[in-house]
Amino acid sequence: MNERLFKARVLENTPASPGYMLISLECLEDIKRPIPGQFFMIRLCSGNDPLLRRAFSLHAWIGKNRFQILYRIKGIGTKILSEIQKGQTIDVLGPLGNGFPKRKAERHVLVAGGIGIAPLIGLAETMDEKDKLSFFMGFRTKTEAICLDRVNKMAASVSVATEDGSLGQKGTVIDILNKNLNNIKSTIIYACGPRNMLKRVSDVALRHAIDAYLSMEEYMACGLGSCLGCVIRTTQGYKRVCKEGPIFDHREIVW
Amino acid sequence: MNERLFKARVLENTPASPGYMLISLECLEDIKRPIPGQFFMIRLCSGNDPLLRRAFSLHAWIGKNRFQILYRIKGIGTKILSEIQKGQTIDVLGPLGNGFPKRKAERHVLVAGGIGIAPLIGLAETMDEKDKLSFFMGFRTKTEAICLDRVNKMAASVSVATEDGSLGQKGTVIDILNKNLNNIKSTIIYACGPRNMLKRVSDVALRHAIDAYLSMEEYMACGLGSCLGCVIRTTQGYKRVCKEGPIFDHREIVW
Amino acid sequence: MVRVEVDIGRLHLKNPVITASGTFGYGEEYSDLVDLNRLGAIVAKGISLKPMDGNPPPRICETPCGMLNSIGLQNVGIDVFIKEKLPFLRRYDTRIIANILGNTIEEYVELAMRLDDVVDAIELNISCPNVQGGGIAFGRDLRMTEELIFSVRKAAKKTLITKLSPNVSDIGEFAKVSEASGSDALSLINTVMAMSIDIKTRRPRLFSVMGGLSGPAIRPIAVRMVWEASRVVRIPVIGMGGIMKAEDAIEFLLAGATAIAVGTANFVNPRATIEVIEGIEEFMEKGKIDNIKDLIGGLIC
Amino acid sequence: MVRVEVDIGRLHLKNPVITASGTFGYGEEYSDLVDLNRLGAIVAKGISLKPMDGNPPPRICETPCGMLNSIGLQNVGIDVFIKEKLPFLRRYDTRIIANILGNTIEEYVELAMRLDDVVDAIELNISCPNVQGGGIAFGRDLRMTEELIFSVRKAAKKTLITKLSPNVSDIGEFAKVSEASGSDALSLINTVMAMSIDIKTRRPRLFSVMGGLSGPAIRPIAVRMVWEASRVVRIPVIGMGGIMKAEDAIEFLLAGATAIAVGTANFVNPRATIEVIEGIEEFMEKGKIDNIKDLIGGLIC
Ligand SMILES: Cc1cc2nc3c(=O)[nH]c(=O)nc-3n(C[C@H](O)[C@H](O)[C@H](O)COP(=O)(O)OP(=O)(O)OC[C@H]3O[C@@H](n4cnc5c(N)ncnc54)[C@H](O)[C@@H]3O)c2cc1C
Ligand SMILES: Cc1cc2nc3c(=O)[nH]c(=O)nc-3n(C[C@H](O)[C@H](O)[C@H](O)COP(=O)(O)OP(=O)(O)OC[C@H]3O[C@@H](n4cnc5c(N)ncnc54)[C@H](O)[C@@H]3O)c2cc1C
Ligand SMILES: Cc1cc2nc3c(=O)[nH]c(=O)nc-3n(C[C@H](O)[C@H](O)[C@H](O)COP(=O)(O)O)c2cc1C
Ligand SMILES: Cc1cc2nc3c(=O)[nH]c(=O)nc-3n(C[C@H](O)[C@H](O)[C@H](O)COP(=O)(O)O)c2cc1C
Ligand code: FES
Ligand code: FES
Repeated sequence: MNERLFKARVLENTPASPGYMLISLECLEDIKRPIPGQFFMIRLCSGNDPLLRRAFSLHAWIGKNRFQILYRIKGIGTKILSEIQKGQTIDVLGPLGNGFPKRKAERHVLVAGGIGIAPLIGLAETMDEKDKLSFFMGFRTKTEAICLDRVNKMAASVSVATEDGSLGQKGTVIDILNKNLNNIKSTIIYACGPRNMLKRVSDVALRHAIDAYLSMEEYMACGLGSCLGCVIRTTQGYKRVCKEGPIFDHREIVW
Repeated sequence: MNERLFKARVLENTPASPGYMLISLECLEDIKRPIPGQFFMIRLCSGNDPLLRRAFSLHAWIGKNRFQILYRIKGIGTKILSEIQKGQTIDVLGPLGNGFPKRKAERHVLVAGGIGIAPLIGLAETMDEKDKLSFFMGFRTKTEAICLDRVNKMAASVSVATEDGSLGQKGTVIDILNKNLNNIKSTIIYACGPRNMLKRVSDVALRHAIDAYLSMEEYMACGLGSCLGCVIRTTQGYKRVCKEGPIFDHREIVW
Repeated sequence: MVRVEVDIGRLHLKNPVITASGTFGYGEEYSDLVDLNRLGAIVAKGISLKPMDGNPPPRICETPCGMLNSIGLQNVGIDVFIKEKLPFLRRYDTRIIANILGNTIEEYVELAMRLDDVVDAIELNISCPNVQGGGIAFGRDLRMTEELIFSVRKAAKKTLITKLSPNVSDIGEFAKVSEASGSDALSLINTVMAMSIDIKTRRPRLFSVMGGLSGPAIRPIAVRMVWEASRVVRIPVIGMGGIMKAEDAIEFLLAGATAIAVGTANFVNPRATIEVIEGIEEFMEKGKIDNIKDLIGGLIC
Repeated sequence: MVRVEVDIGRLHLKNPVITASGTFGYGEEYSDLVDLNRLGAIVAKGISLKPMDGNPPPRICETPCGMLNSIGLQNVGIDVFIKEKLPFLRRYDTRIIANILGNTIEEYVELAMRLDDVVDAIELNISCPNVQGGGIAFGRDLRMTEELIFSVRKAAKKTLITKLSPNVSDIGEFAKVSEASGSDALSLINTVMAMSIDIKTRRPRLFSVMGGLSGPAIRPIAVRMVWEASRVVRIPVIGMGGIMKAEDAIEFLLAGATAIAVGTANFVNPRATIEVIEGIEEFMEKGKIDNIKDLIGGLIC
């Protein structure tokens, strides 16, 4: 455990696409470099409403004590976050959770649904063998498609699907995954996105008998393993997303 | 009743002295010009905490639909108000309450304790006979003394007291009032300040058998006369500060 | 157009949005800011036989996402209410509900009898935490609740609403007893007994030491109680407690409330009632819900 | 230096700041962020005889100035607690209080007997709103409360604390019965039963429909109950419910609490306990209050 409670200065907080924001933070004290897949809990007000911290994955580490979070404006908490100005300081707890495992493989397949792209960018950036990297991304529509440039620069192959067909293939990320996942010897999947998408990624992985690591989400209060609020069902009983997760071997999850 | 619920744009929100701020507002719709002594209820957040509006007297009317409030940073609500930036809009209800009566007299004596100066400036500015105006002001210390320039320009005579003697007489505003209130034929007092000060103003007025109008404060929820939260004891039973007040004839108050 | 009328006993409301007693004065306080014709009903400030002074100040204070009050039922008394307040309210196209409080069953009965012909419904306040005797003394005792409702029921023909206290172990029991004794509907919740202390002066923030907690802070408690109560009775429930916006109102409807009342929100946003009405209609239109009855009790669980 | 020690029965605490059960795990979860040696005591997550799975997710949700939880007492069971969790806690210079929950009196007694030698005090959780049977079933019934405490009292010698439920009509009655049956101290309040609905899905936000409300929203209710309870008993009261800062803790002390517990605040600010301790000391120094006993019950009214 190496989490810390620290203040971070906002270096930048700008729209990434309509409804999505990218915030760059500089920690005001030294923190351990987080592993991709780990997350931070951010406090949104010094008052009592909204009360709880919000969880955000590491998006990218951008040098000593500096990192980025990519987030979607969903409700009140992320709205407040989106209004925080450059130069202000915020209260952060982290890094938390286990992070993605470092594995060797012939092919690394990264599957992102919507804002699920956030931690996968950080993961891709720390991978040594970029030529073995395939990215599958699904969005609702073209305007929501984020991180395309970065992904294009990083990955050996990139496939995009949109629900309305305004960009890439029309359909879901699972559709394009199914179509393209032929050559699967020694393939590992890393996925982040809505629960339903993750379940279908798990189905794909099961069918091909390959490994898949999923970044799971559940409502959280503490992020530290103490409240037992964030559990999900696994083959070994309830596990805490904030402590035993958020990255789980897909075979563990009881859907 | 002519109160309205309206949005106002912040033209300026700057320190007047340490711990005191002056905010200038422009109403985004037409409001009735408020009478000095009337007040506004300002909402401080679009969320639920702090929940209730805060009451602030009209400080000065600065042209069509523009007015100022002078306030002391006291707790959480005024702290939030002090952080509102130029250009933002806030949610305002008012003008509320009765305001000071317009009376003729040989001498108008304005007595302010601390932030109590706020509504008295507006009152002085609307008075026709500035040469009949005497200002008595009390502060804790020199750095807190506000509005001196404006008062000096407006009033025929100005007396200042500070508790620590760092400016003017050492003592309270009541001390200097007592010393200087000799020539009292046809004098009217208008006072605003802490309850204890107002009581002593009332004692002075009783002793000299002159009229005094006091701006009273009580915790408020609605400002509209509906919650019955803001009552004070008067000779005719409880009266609502927000509706029958905030300005009361000192003889009415049961201390 | 979506259909938003609801029935509370024999009382027909054009929409389910009501003002909570004590938070909307006698209506006139809001008439410059709110078109009273648009409200489902107005519940007036609680009335007693004789005018009441109420408690000494301070009577209110703020708490996290809520407020305490100990008004102590200051009110003009039934005579002035009927002579001066009602005629004003009667000019509007909305239903008028009187909220009444007595010290004895006889007082409640007399109040109800005198109001029976002049208002559209009577709400029995047996849950006021801010008066000695009467009020909550009834609302925390099942047998007294029963006797009181039974007596008032015999004396008045208009729709009879019993306003329950949340300061009990089992709201369901009180709901059932109220129904069995002849109540046509339930209102819940009244404020939760609470207290706050100024640590500088070491004194209670309210003169009366304890007061009633209202506002968003209590909403989850209120939703729970509305759900618990509405499941055990067949009479309609009017839900309230921390409703600030249409979303909150819909939460109560789903939990089983047939109508809802807006209370503390009127202080924070005088136009809250109107925004709630408009917001409910908008939600129904977007969700293609034609009739509000499809929302009421619509919780899936 | 100000004196901040307090006694809870025969339990001596170096300061009055305790962690509330279920909000500080087994201590180890916070050991990187908080110097556990500085705490007055740690109350561990509620323990049962057998390990418990708890309720299905979602188990928590946010409400205005508060949160709901329906953890359902997921815990490692007494064996693992004693073998794995206690040894870690014992390395610190702080008092360890076990919070226990059973389905029957016999279970409570067995838990208490087994813990009697290894912890510093036992807190009887008779107020958990999140488990079927046991818990709140005891805490809402005076006779059962009495019997339970009496039985556990006979079985255990350590300081016995009874944790009361706020979901009752009259907290004073439960306080008195607890004292009379042999409880050395009271803890209050546990969470308030509440509920929240997602209007889009029409489902409860918690899998278990109802949950317990905690956080600043309930503070005024908790302060009231601490005041009511501490006035009718002579045993010390541990106050809790929405304490976020030292000022809040002092409010409880003035209301009559001898010690206080920090709960939900640990989630929001992991260092809350330490800030509360430091803040109380600072307040005392500024106010020239030498001994914390001068604050306890210091409400003027
Ligand atoms: C481990 C983890 C990592 C995450 N990383 C990211 C990220 O990198 N970028 C990003 O945009 N979002 C991320 N999320 C989701 C993010 O936490 C939620 O979108 C956010 O909490 C919503 O808060 P809100 O107040 O805007 O929404 P509201 O819906 O108003 O929130 C209400 C409550 O529900 C909780 N909540 C709502 N949605 C979620 C959710 N999906 N997961 C957990 N709690 C939720 C909130 O925390 C809050 O307590 C992550 C979630 C987890 C658990
Ligand atoms: C009619 C009227 C006119 C006022 N005019 C001015 C003015 O022109 N300038 C100015 O600086 N202040 C004025 N005040 C006082 C001002 O309302 C309070 O200072 C302010 O509400 C404090 O809010 P807070 O959140 O900063 O303080 P907190 O102490 O945190 O407030 C907590 C609660 O107490 C209430 N409260 C605290 N102090 C007062 C008070 N003195 N009167 C009423 N409620 C209070 C708050 O509204 C809030 O609900 C006026 C008050 C009234 C009643
Ligand atoms: C200032 C105030 C006065 C109230 N007066 C009464 C009253 O006279 N009669 C009554 O039955 N309820 C009264 N109530 C309770 C409200 O009608 C309502 O039940 C409660 O406040 C919960 O709703 P809310 O959270 O929306 O305010 C009063 C509440 C407040 C805040
Ligand atoms: C997530 C969570 C878990 C809890 N678990 C327990 C428990 O196991 N035993 C218990 O007696 N109380 C439990 N409680 C209640 C707290 O100990 C405390 O009484 C309550 O939350 C009020 O304090 P607070 O508002 O400071 O959180 C729990 C509370 C929360 C929020
Ligand atoms: S968020 Fe508290 S245990 Fe995971
Ligand atoms: S503030 Fe509500 S009546 Fe005056």
